[in-house]
Amino acid sequence: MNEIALLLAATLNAGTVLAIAGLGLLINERAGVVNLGAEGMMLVAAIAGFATAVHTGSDTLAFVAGMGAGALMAAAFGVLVIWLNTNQYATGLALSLFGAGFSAFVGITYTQARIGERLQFAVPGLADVPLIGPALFRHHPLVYGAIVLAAALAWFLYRSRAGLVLRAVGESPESAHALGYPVRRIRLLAVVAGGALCGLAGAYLSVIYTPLWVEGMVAGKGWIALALTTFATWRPARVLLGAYLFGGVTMLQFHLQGEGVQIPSQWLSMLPYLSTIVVLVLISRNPAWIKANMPASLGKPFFPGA
Amino acid sequence: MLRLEARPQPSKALSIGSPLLALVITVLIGVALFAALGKDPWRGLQVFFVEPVKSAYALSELSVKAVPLVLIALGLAVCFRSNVWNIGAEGQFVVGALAAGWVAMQAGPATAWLGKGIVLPILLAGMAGGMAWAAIVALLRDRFSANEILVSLMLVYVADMLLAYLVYGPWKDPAGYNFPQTITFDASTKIPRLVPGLRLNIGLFVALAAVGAMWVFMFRTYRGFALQVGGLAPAAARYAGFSSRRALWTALLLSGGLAGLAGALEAAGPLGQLTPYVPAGYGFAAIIVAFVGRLHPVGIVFSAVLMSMFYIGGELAQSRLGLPKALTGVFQGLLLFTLLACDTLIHYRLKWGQGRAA
Amino acid sequence: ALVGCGKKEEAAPVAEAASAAASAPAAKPEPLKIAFAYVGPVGDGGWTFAHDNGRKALEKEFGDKIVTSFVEKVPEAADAERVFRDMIGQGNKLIFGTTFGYMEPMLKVAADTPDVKFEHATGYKTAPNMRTYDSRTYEGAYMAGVIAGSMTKTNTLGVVGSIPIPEVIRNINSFTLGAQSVNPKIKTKVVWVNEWFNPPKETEAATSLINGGADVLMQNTDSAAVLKTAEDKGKRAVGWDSDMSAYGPKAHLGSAVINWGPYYIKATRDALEGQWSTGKAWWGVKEGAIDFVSVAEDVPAEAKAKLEQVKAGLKDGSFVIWKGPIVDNAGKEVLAKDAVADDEFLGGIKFYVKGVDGRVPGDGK
Amino acid sequence: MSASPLRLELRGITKQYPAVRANDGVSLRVAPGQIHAVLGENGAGKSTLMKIIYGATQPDAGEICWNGESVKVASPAAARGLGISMVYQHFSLFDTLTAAENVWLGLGRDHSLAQVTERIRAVASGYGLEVDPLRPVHTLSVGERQRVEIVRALLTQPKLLILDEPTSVLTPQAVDKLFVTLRQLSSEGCSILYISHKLDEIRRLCHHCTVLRGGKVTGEVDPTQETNASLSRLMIGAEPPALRSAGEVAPRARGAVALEVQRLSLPQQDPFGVALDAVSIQVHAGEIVGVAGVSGNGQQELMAALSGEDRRAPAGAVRLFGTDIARASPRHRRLQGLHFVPEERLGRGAVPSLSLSQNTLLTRTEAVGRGGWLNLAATRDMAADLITRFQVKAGGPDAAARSLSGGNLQKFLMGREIDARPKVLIVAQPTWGVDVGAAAQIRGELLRLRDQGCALLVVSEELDELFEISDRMVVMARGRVSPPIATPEASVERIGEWMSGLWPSGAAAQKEQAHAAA
Ligand SMILES: Nc1ncnc2c1ncn2[C@@H]1O[C@H](COP(=O)(O)OP(=O)(O)OP(=O)(O)O)[C@@H](O)[C@H]1O
Ligand SMILES: Nc1ncnc2c1ncn2[C@@H]1O[C@H](COP(=O)(O)OP(=O)(O)OP(=O)(O)O)[C@@H](O)[C@H]1O
Ligand SMILES: [Mg+2]
Ligand SMILES: [Mg+2]
Repeated sequence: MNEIALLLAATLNAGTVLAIAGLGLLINERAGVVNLGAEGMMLVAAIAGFATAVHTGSDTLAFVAGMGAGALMAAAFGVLVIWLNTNQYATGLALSLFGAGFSAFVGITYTQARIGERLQFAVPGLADVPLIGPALFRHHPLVYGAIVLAAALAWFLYRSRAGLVLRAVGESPESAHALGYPVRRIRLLAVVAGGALCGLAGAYLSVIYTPLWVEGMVAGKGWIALALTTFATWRPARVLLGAYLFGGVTMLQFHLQGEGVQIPSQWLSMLPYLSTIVVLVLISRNPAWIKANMPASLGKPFFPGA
Repeated sequence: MLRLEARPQPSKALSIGSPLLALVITVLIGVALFAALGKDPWRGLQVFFVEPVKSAYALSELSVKAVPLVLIALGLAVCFRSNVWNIGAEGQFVVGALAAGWVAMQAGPATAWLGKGIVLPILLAGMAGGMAWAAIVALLRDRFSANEILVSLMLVYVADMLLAYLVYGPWKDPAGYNFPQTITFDASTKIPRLVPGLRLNIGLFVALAAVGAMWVFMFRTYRGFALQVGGLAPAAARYAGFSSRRALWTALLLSGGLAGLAGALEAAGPLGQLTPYVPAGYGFAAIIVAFVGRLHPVGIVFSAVLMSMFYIGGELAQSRLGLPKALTGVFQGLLLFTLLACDTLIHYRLKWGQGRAA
Repeated sequence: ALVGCGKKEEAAPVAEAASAAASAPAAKPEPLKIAFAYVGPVGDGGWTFAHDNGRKALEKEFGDKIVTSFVEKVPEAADAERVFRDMIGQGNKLIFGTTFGYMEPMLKVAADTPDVKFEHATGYKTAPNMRTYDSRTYEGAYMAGVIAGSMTKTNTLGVVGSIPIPEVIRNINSFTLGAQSVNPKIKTKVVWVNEWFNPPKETEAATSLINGGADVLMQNTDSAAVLKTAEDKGKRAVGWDSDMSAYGPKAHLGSAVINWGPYYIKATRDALEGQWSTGKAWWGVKEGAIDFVSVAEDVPAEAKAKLEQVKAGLKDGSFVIWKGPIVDNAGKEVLAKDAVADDEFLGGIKFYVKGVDGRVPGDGK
Repeated sequence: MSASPLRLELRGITKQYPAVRANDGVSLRVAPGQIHAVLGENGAGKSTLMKIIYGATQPDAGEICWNGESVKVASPAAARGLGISMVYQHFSLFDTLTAAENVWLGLGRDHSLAQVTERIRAVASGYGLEVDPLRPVHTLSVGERQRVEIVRALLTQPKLLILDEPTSVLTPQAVDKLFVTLRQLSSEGCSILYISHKLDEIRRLCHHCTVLRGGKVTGEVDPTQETNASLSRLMIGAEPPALRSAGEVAPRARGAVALEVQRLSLPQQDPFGVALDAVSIQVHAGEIVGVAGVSGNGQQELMAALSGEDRRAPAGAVRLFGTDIARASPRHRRLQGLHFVPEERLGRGAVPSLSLSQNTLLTRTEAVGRGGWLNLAATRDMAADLITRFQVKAGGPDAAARSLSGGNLQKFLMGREIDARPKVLIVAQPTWGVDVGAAAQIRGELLRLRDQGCALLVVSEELDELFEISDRMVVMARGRVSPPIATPEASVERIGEWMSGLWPSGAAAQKEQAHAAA
């Protein structure tokens, strides 16, 4: 029983990185832009956050630095894709490759660095409730932050006018342009916001989750976050759900190993990736449904005035 | 303010010039970086652009790196031209190596009559392995419209684990002290080398033949034409009756087969056995190679050589200049980035001043 | 042109070497050029870091009689061969390859360059000009087990395993044996991450072990992530390969460290003095290659005493870890009473001893 | 003109695009409450001028005066602030959003969605523009969508309403209804800029007319005092070339049934599409059957099913000379003589970035040798031949398809299919966006093809065009197809009525047809 509570706790923790990044990418994609550079942005943000934490000792500053790094990279991507009309996929890939190389390069001096003691968090009053306490109420604030973020994003998209504009831009940039909305600026803003959130996720990974800097430490989480947006048919709550699901599968493989389950560990290590594929297939098998939910201009360039 | 103005016609000169421009910009950034790190930029350039080509040995090493890149990038170029985003060539490479390795492990006295001929089934097995892995992507996309970017990428991780499982488990060399490796393949399976003492092997000719074949396929056959129409204008392909499913399968099987072939050449060539370290990142680097080469077979040869120079230069820069290895990745990413930016100039020209002329 | 670029002390060994060579008086004999190929980054804080400490010890010992350089993150694949050949091209006469995966490429290069000496770590194949060396890391694991066994409250230990090769399995077993020597009720849980170096994954694996009830952890991976996790979760852990106390001051129980310096010094001396010959070297506590250091203060004196006893026994050869009776976790006796395992036996361990949960990956059907 | 200051005055507006000067010193004066037509053929620069007024495009030179004051309209939002509203030629709606959300997006920030919903209802009843604010736009018919656009424009309480070709998507009856609304607005003092190249409409509705040709003003007239011929002269510099219309030709014997569609029903393929409902059509050799109807009523879906782009049709539902082709690929159908020219030229009929000679390969395989080998010289010859035969203005066979103007590309594509000697030719919107001269040439080619015995099915939104060339006509509405009617028996009123789906039931129609045949 207690083990299940702990597995749940670990799942929440492991899912948080995916959730934050996935929600960020959701904002991008709602505006019609696919950024395959998530992995690269998260890596650069991870080192930026970690380095800041090393030098300042402040987690908050580290998060800010991570978000800044993510936003900066996203902005570079955005300018290329939105203003210079480069291919979104190719540019995103370039961002990923560059991010991997660049983070490794600047991170060299930090592979040995340590950051201060991590604080233990507990929600007063609730943290000591048996089972539920350790499972749900002893997490870093950002774990709850991810949930709040999802709720806020849902409110923003479906209840606020700005959210409506964002959805409209992703739906039909031509129409939005015709109505006088600055489509490219809105898209850039969305891309930068998405980059900032990916950056936050990267910084969380290196500053709180691991907490160490290691080259290539994002290890595919950026790609899974990208898969999450499709999985969630571009809805915030489902991104959250998906993130915890994948977090759970990741933890489950170790849990099963620890329990001595007789499956070669390599097969278990495939689990998160295989389940991503399975879920993608299940979600995509009804193209009409995807189409009804997908921002109609997703991945398509927009030329104003054409 | 700098602004863009659409050209009435895409510039032919710049479509060739933009990769060069991108290279120049990357080199300039590199020079600045060397200077900032306190290294002699001139020496840095030498390490990246002269040392990798200065001797027969160096050229042979360059070809060892470039051959797999060319093969994989050729396949990816077909994919990208037909708007199929296969970014999992790394996985197809690994599975190709696995299949080729399996055949190579069967070699021994029983297959002695084949002599060097055994190399052929090894290469074919590699292609088949890569194709099979790519076929999963095609199948899931075709039957369930699952996004091929994500599926192909996830399958890279799965292929790595499959390789690990095999070399730690069933395929482990029984005499290998439980170390994760297969037996070293029989000498007869070795890809024939071209010059004694150099690692340069017939893979070079295979790659050049593939370049020629791919050029003909892309620009001189109806099938190749149909494939590219699907990438340029899907609606036009539908109108013409070029089936998008056929394009999807053709592109993925072709690129999977070529990646698998590269894997086979690597496994039976420089490696000579399977270990967990078969995946060397060729599949991902080839994406850059394909783009920098303009998705054109001949361009790919040049960009693969360039990319190999970056690799080898990165190694040399470590031992010669004490520069970190990660620099290679920075340069590769930068090159692709600047290339994409420069490509804009093909369709637009830069203009100074506000949008409004007098 | 290279003068003045040695800011990063470790990063530019060759540059220093070049200028040193240029300014050396002609009378002096040419210094011996020695190159190291590392599998990880020198800053991994673990395996490669320990090797690089060995290299530094070498420089200190021989001064200007030698010149060392290294290339880090050399892939264990086709690229390694080129790196070795380039090292030879640069005039290196003694080359250390510090990971198992370099065995085959090194053999190939060694066959072509008989005048260069090769030292390969953790492998099993040799050639006239290539010998193999390793350290008895399992001795460190055993000592770690002694401390872990006396500190656990749940009687459950956890190990984050990297890659299930004999060395790592041997370490898990030795760790368990060590713990059982002070606490027979010990059980060990193992989680494999299938990588040498992936801190997030190591973190997740460690978390899962802690969730499964383990309260003292060991890792046979190359980073400090497991210790970090234990620190975060209020559990205990031991450092591995190098002294990791700084990564988790509260969790740290002590570090099993490898000291490559003595072997590197011996190998270099052999080469300098023309004494070098092929063979296999496997150094442990006795030769000063293995130690257990920085024992935490709250470890009971009793356990500390036991540790010292083991260490002394290993040093003078009076104590042997792998001595029968030893039973595997399926109940089969693998080492009869009083039988002492030879190196051949140790090199081929494919079983878990009694007390370790689960089954060795890739073992049997 | 009245003594009150002009609502809008343009002076010397000039706009240069890289290839063309879209507006060249245009001046225009609109009085309050005036319905002012801007007339001009395709590409005359009408839309560009309107976008300049609405702030969506900035002029290179010239001045805009609003209520007597010189202003700079920097953006559509600024235009709305002044009291200018616009309904674009191509709708600017968001399919997945509701009507109310669409309207909200077009208004300032200072309203809540609930308020907007209220006001939509109010405006709708006030002007007879019924719209359900809560329905997602993709569930609305085209006419309803236009109402959403107009309501959106009206909610800003404009002093000037710009309508860019509003009637091209409406049935004649709906046009009448729209005119009622517009006259009501005009009487309330709202000025209207009405863009069209339909002469009759302008003469019926407008108080004043500015004619554009090649970006320049070629005349300012009172349309009620003009004839179609005189307006046309201003517009194109000549009277429209006369075509021998269907009626003039001596009745010819129809050939055998060439293309037959039998009760073809297809569910919609994507959420925003239209389902086909028991569509039946017969086309005989040597006749042109026109398909009238407001676009978005299933024409696209029907075309896709006939061309083979959509191959879900049940077996037997589509027959070519008696053979079932319901599941055959476009290539198969082409081999059997069925060719198709889609309405989208760039991206569907032709690949924009490929040369004309490469584009011939889309539907022509004469240059494909054994084993799929391409004979590039042969494709170039074919393209060169088409260019001369069909008087395509292009930079030669190697010119990229996107470098051609719409009309010239259309001529090339028509030529490509005609040159294949089709037995059945299906054409969608043959003269969409094509200037009058080219349109006449294309229609002439269609008639010639008919006379040679080809069966033609022509889909067009231009009723005039259909009346001009069809032998028989059918009307499409909501995915259904009306019974055929011989063109001489059809009238604009009748077809217009049918366009809203109100045609006599099957049995009655058959009787009528029997009568007609008798
Ligand atoms: N995407 C494509 N890639 C390569 N060749 C194609 C492609 N589409 C069509 N072709 C060429 O066209 C020929 C037939 O294509 P396709 O399968 O579309 O037509 P079909 O056989 O008539 O249709 P179907 O068999 O589906 O009824 C092929 O043999 C091939 O040469
Ligand atoms: N954004 C643009 N870039 C380049 N050329 C343009 C652009 N917009 C319009 N043009 C060109 O300017 C000319 C006038 O176009 P405009 O759309 O104003 O014509 P129009 O009179 O509205 O025609 P239609 O009746 O077809 O709507 C055309 O030749 C057109 O190709
Ligand atoms: Mg077919
Ligand atoms: Mg217009």
